[in-house]
Amino acid sequence: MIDKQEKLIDKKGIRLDGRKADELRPLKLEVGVLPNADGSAYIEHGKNKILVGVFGPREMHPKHLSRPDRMVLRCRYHMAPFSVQERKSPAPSRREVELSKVIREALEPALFLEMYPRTGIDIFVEILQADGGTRCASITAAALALADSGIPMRDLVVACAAGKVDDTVVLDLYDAEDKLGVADVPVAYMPNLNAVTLLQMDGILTHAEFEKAVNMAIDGCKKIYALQKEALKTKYMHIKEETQEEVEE
Amino acid sequence: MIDKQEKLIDKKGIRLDGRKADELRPLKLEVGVLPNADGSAYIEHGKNKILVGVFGPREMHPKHLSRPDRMVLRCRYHMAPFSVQERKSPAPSRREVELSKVIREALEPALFLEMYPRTGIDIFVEILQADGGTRCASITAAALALADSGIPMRDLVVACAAGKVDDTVVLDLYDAEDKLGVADVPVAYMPNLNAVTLLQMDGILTHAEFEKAVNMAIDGCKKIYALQKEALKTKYMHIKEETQEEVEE
Amino acid sequence: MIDKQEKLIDKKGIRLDGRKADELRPLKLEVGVLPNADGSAYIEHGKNKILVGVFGPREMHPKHLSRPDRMVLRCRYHMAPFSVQERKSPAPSRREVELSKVIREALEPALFLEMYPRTGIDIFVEILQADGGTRCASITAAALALADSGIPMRDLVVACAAGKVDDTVVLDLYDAEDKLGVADVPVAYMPNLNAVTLLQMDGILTHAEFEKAVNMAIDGCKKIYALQKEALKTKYMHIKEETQEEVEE
Amino acid sequence: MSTLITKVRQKQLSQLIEKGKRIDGRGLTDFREFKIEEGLIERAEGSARLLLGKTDVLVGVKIETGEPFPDTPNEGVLTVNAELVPLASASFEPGPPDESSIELARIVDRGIRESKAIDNEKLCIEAGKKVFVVFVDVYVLNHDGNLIDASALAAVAALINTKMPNYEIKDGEVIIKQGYTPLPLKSRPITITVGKLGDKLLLDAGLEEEQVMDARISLAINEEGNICAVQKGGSGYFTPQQIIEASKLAQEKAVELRKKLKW
Amino acid sequence: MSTLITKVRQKQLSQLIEKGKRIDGRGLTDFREFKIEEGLIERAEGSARLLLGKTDVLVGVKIETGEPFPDTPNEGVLTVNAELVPLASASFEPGPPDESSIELARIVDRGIRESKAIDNEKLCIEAGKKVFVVFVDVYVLNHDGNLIDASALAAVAALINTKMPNYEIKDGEVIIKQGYTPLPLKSRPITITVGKLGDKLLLDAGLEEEQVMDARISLAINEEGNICAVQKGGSGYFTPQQIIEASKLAQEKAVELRKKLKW
Amino acid sequence: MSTLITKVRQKQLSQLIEKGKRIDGRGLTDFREFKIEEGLIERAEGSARLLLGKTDVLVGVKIETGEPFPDTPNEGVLTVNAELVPLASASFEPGPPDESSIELARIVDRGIRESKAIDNEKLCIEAGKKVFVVFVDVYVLNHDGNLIDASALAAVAALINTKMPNYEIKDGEVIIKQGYTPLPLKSRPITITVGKLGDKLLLDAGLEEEQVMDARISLAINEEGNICAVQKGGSGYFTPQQIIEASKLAQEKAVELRKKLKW
Repeated sequence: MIDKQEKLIDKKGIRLDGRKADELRPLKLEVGVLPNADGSAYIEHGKNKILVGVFGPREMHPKHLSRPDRMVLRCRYHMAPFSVQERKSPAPSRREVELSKVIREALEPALFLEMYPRTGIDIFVEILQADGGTRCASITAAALALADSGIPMRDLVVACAAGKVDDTVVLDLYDAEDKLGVADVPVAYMPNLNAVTLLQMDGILTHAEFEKAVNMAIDGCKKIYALQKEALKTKYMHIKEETQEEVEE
Repeated sequence: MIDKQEKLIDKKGIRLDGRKADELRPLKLEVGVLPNADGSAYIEHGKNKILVGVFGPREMHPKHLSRPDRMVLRCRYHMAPFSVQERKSPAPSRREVELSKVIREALEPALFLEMYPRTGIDIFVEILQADGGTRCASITAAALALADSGIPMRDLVVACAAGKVDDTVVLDLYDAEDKLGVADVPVAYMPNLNAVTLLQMDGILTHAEFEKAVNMAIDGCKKIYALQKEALKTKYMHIKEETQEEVEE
Repeated sequence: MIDKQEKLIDKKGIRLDGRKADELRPLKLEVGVLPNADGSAYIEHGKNKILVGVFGPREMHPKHLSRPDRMVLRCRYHMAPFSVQERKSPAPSRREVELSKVIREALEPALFLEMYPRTGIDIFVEILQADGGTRCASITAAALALADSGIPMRDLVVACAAGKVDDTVVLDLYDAEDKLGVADVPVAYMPNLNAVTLLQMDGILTHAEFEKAVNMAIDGCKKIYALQKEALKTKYMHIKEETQEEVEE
Repeated sequence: MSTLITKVRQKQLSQLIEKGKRIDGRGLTDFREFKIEEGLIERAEGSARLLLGKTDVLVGVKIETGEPFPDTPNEGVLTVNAELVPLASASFEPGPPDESSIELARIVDRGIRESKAIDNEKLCIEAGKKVFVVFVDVYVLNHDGNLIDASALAAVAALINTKMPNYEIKDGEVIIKQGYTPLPLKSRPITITVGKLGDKLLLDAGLEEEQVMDARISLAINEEGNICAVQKGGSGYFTPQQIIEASKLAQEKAVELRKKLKW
Repeated sequence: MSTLITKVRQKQLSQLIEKGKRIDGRGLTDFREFKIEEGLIERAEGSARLLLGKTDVLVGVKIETGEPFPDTPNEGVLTVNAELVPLASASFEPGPPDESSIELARIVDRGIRESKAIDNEKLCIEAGKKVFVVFVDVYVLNHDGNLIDASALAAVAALINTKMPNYEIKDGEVIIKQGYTPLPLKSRPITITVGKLGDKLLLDAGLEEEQVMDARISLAINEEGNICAVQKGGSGYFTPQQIIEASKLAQEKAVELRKKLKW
Repeated sequence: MSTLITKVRQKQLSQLIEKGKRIDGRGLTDFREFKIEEGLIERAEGSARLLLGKTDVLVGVKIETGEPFPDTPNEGVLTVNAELVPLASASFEPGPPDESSIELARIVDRGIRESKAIDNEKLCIEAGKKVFVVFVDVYVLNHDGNLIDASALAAVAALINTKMPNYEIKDGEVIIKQGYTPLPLKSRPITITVGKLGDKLLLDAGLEEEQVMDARISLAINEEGNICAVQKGGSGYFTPQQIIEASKLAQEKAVELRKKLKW
C-alpha cells in the first residue's frame, strides 16, 4: 500500500511527474486511423492510449430501438483487459456502463440528432492503456472521430479534468494523483457554445475550490481544443495532398 | 444451529408466538397503494410485508409472446435483497422462478383470459420482508391488486398454509415453524367456486393429516377472504367519499 | 497424476485396450431412435455414447437469422453433466461452442443448402458418455440422423481420428491415449467425393507422420462408412418389414 | 410450438376422457408400459434410463466432494438439475433452464429431499468442512407426456444404482480408495401425478392428454404410504374433494408400482 | 414507453418553467413534501422509506462479514445497488440492472463514499482478512421524478437507522454476540439535483418536468457545506455560470433540508 | 452484414484466383507486407501490435498469480481470449464472445500450447498451490482478412516481449521483487492459414477473398518444421491431396517468415 502521507507536489509547486499545477500532460491526436470505421481517432493523453471508431448514421439493429423523430446515439466505453494493472475481465463492469452513458450524454449536445430520424450512430471507445482521466480523453477522441465521419456538428467536444492534490487545485490528474489526490473534476466542454456537457466529481471540495477546478478544467479544454483542430487540419491537408498527387499522376 | 428437539407448541397447545393451533397471524390488507400501477395491494401477514403491482391488460412486449385467442398472464415473484436474514442476490433464484409459476397458475382460474386476446397482464410481487408463507400472502395480495385494476374476475383468490408442527396440524406457519416443523401445505382457494388453485407440500404427512391440513388451510382462506372483501370495500368507500367531497366543494 | 513415462503400446504393438495400431474400437450405430425428432441416430463408439436429433427443414426462429438464398444449418454439441469424470456444468463451454462450429462445417458440404431457402435445420448432439473422439462419433451419428430425416445429401459424412501414441501412429484414440498420447488428428470425410470436411490436430507431428495419420484416419472413416450404410439399411428393412406386416394383417 | 394439437383433436380427447376412456385404450388410472435400464452410463456414479410409453428419461448421478451448507454442517448436499434436452421435442429450445425445467427439477428434488431418501449424515466427511455432494441430473430424451413421474422414478432408480467412492482421511486430506459402497438410502419415494379434466381424474397422461387437462397434482409417496411432497400445476383447479380423491389414487398406484419395481 | 407525455403537455410545462412557475404551483426551488419512515424492515440491519411527493423509495441495509479489498485491508466494504422495481412505473422492466439503475446506484454510492459518511476503519474485524460488508439496496417503489435525491436521502436515513451486530473473536472465529451498536457514521451527506431548462434552474423535478429538462446536475453536500460528489446527466448542457449557480443553490437547499431533518 | 460483397465482385475475385492471380497483384502464396510493433502497452507485462496489410491486431499479455489445475500442479496456466472489437468491422457486434472469436482464441491457444512455447514448469511458484497465470488477450483492431495468422503471430511476438516479475517466497507469501526476467519460452510457433478455392490454394487471404474461399486450413509450425496444431474451417472441403499440399505450403512459408522475423 502506498503511504497516503507522501507529498504529491513539492515545495516549488512541481508535481511528481514534473508538471506545474496548471500544466497538461503531453498529448497526441490522430484522426482517421481505422480503415473500416466511418470515422475514427486515436489519442495519447499522458500514458492513456485510446482508440475510437464511429459507425453510422446507419440502420438501427435491433430495429425497435430506432426513433421516428431522431437519430439514436449509442456509445460503448470499454477497457481492454490489459489496459490496467490487474487484468480486467472483458465483460462490461458497472463503471464502464456508467461511463458509456455520461460520455454519450457529453457528445449528444454536439449533434443534430433530429436530422437523421430512424438511424443510429455507434461510438466504440477502446481504452488500450489507462492512466487516469480516460473518460476525458475518450470524449476528446470521440468528438474527433465523429468529425472524421463527416456528420455535421455544432462544435467539437473536448474534455479535461482538474482536481485537488495535496492542498492545490491542479490540472489534468494522472493515475497516481487520481488515486491519492483529494478530488477529481472531469469536465467536457464545447468552446464555441460555452457549454459544459459532462461534469462529475469525486472527493471533497469547498465551493470556491470547486469553482476554481471547473474553470481550470475549462481552460485545459480550450488548449486541447486547439490540438483537436490541428489534428483535423492535418488529416484534411493529408487528404488534400493525396488528392493533388492523384491529380498530378 | 437451532436444537431441533425444542418444542414449538407447549402443553396447553399454544405456539411459540402465542397463537392457538387454528389461529391466523395478524393481517393487514391495503388496496390501491401504488400510484403508477393499474392495480395494487399491500399485505402484512405476520411479519411478511409484500407489495403487488398489476399492469394491463396492455400490449405484450415482446410481441411474439402474445396469443391470438387469449390474454397472457405473467407473474414475477421477487424478493428484495434485504427481505431475508442473509442478503439475497437480486438475480432471480430457481425458487423464485418456480414460485412465479405456481402463483401465476393459482391466479389464472380467476380471470377470463379469453376476453382480452393479444394482450398481457403483468403481476409484479415484491417481498419486502419474508416471514414464512410469502407465496400465500403474495396470492392474497395479488388477487386484490387484480381486482383493484378493474379486470373482471370469477372470484377473488385467497391463500393460506396449514402444516404439521411437533405432532399437531396447525394453521398459518410462520418462519420458525416452517423451518423446524414437520410439514407445510400452502393452499390457494376461490371460495365461491370451491376451487383449489394452488397446492404444494413439503414434509411428511399421513393421508389423514394431509386431509386435515388441506381443510384447515381452506378454513383459513375463508377467514382471509372476508378481510380481502373488507379491504376492497374500504377502498371503494374511500373513493366514494373523495367523490362526494369533490361534489360538495 | 498419471505417470507420463508409462508405455501405452507394448512391445508386440498392442495398445492398453488390446487393439492393434490400425484397429477401430467396437461400434454400434442405430438410426431413427427418437420418436419426436425428424431424424435421429445413436452411436456407441468405444465407450462414447451419443444421441443426435435433427429438426427441420423448418421455419427459423428467430426469423432474422434466416437467409433468402439458402437454408441455415445450426448445430449444438452438448455434453451431459454426467458424461465425464468431473461433473460438467450444463452451460456451454468454449470448447463446446468451438466443436459445434467445426461439426456444423463438417456436415455442411453434404447438404444442398440452396435447395431450402429461408428455412433452418437444427442438429442437436448430446454426449451421454465421453471416451475420447466425441467430435468424430458425433459427426458419424449426425450424418445418419440427417439421412434419417430424409433430406437429400451428396454423401454421408463419416469421421474418425488417428494420432500418435508413444512412437506409433495409431487409429481411433480412446480417452487415455488422447490425454497421454503425443498427437490427435480427427478427420471427417465424404468417401464418394473424396472430401475432407473436418480436420484438426493437437500435438506435434512431422509432416510424414501427419500425412500417415490423415491417411490412416481416412481408412478408418471408410470402414465406419460401411457400418453407417448398414445401419441405414437395417432401418429401411425394418420399415419395409413393418409395412409388409401391415399389408399382411 | 409445433407440438400443439388441433382443437378438433382436443375435443376428441376430452370427450373420450369424459366417458372414462382414453385414446390409446387405457383405463383412466392405467400407466403405460415402462422399462428401467440401470447403469447405462458407466462413467457416472449412478444412472438409470426410464422408458414410460415413448417418454424417455435418462438420469445420471455424480458424486463429488464439497462444502456443506452452514446450517447443516454434518450433512451431504443434494443438487437436482433437469434439462429438457432439445432433441426430445420440437418445443424444447436450447438455452438456460426455463420455468418448466426448473419446476421439474424442484419437484424431483423435493420428492427425494422431503422423503429423506438419502441418508445425508452418512455423506459427511468432516463436519462443517467437507461432505459428499450428490448431483442428480435429469435428462429428458423424448417427451411423450408425464415427465414428472418418469423423471422422479428414474432419479430414484439412479440413486439405488449409485455407488459411492470409498475414502480415508490422511493428514486432513481426503484420499479416494479402491472400491465402492452403495449410496446409503433410507427411502424410495414414488411420485404419482394425477390429471384432472372436468370431474374426471386420470393417471400417466400422454403428451396430447396433457394439453386438454385442466390441472395436475403430483404426490410423492413413501414406503409407509405417507405423502412427502405435493405440487399442483396447470392453469385450472381442483375441488377439495378431488384433492383427497387424487391423494388416495396416488397412494394406491404407488403401492402397485412398488410391487412391480420390487422397491 | 407509456410514461412519455405529449408534445402539447411538454410545451405547457416548459412555458410555465420559463415564467418561473410550475405545474403544481411550487416555486422553482421548492421541494415537494417529504416523509421518512425508519425501521420498516425489522429483518434488515437498517431501513428507511422516503416519500417525496408520490416518489417512493425504500432502502434496506444488510450487514454481513466478508473479505476487505486488497488495497484497503483494514476498512469495511460498501456495496450500493439500485433496483428500478417494475411495479414502480410502466416504463421499468424486470431484468438485470440497466444503465439508469446502475447510474443511480453509483451516484448514491459516491455521495456516501466520497463524503466518508461511514467510518470504514471501525468495520474492520481482522485486518486483511475479515471486515463488515455494508449492503445498501435502493428499492424504487414508485417513480414520480427526482429518484436521485430521494434515493440518496433514503440511503443516508437507512444508514442512520442501521444497527451493527456486536461480536467477539474467539480462536480466530467471529462470534456474534447479543445486542447491537449503531453503525459508526462520520457524515450525513445530502444530495441535491438541479434541473436546467433554457436559462432556468429548478429543484426536485417531477416525472413530467424531467421529460422537458435539458439536463440535470446532482451535488452531494456535507455538513460543512462542502461538495463531495457531482454528476451531470441528460443530453443537454450547462454554462459554466449555471454550474456555479447550481452549486450554490444545492448548498442552500442542503442547509434547509438539514434543518428539517435535524441531521 | 455491411461487409458482404456483391455477387459480381465475388465472381471477379474467383475468376482471378482460378487464373492464379489476385486482386491486389500478389501471387497466390505471397503474404501482404507486415510490421510488428512491440511493447506498445507499457502497463502490460508484454504486448505486440501486428499490421498485416490493413489487418491490425494488438495482443496484450498480463501475468498474475493463481492456482494451478489439479492435473498439472507444477505448471503455470495459459489463458487465451480474443475480442473481435466492434470498431474493427461493421460486422462485429459488442457482447460476449461469439463462435468466431472463441474459435480464433482457441486456435491461437492451441498453437502456443501444443508447441509447448511457454516453459510452463518455470511458472510454478509453489507446486499445487501457486503458479503464474499468463493471460494472452488478442484484440482485433481492424479486420481486413487472415485474422488467424495475424493473431497467432502477434500473440507469439507479445510473449517474446513479455517480462515476468521477480519474486521470492517469504513465510509462505509471494513477495514481488524489483526487476524482471523474460518469460521462459521454448518455441516460437508460426501459424499459416491456407485458403482453398476449387483446385487452387492461396495464403494470407484478404477480407474479400475470404468470402469466396471454399474452406481454410490453419497449421502451426515450430522451429523444426513440425506441425503442432491444425484447424480446418469453412463450409467447404479439401481433398486429402490438397491437405498434404497445404501442409507443405505452410511449412515453406513458415521458414520464410521465420527468417524475416529472425525468430
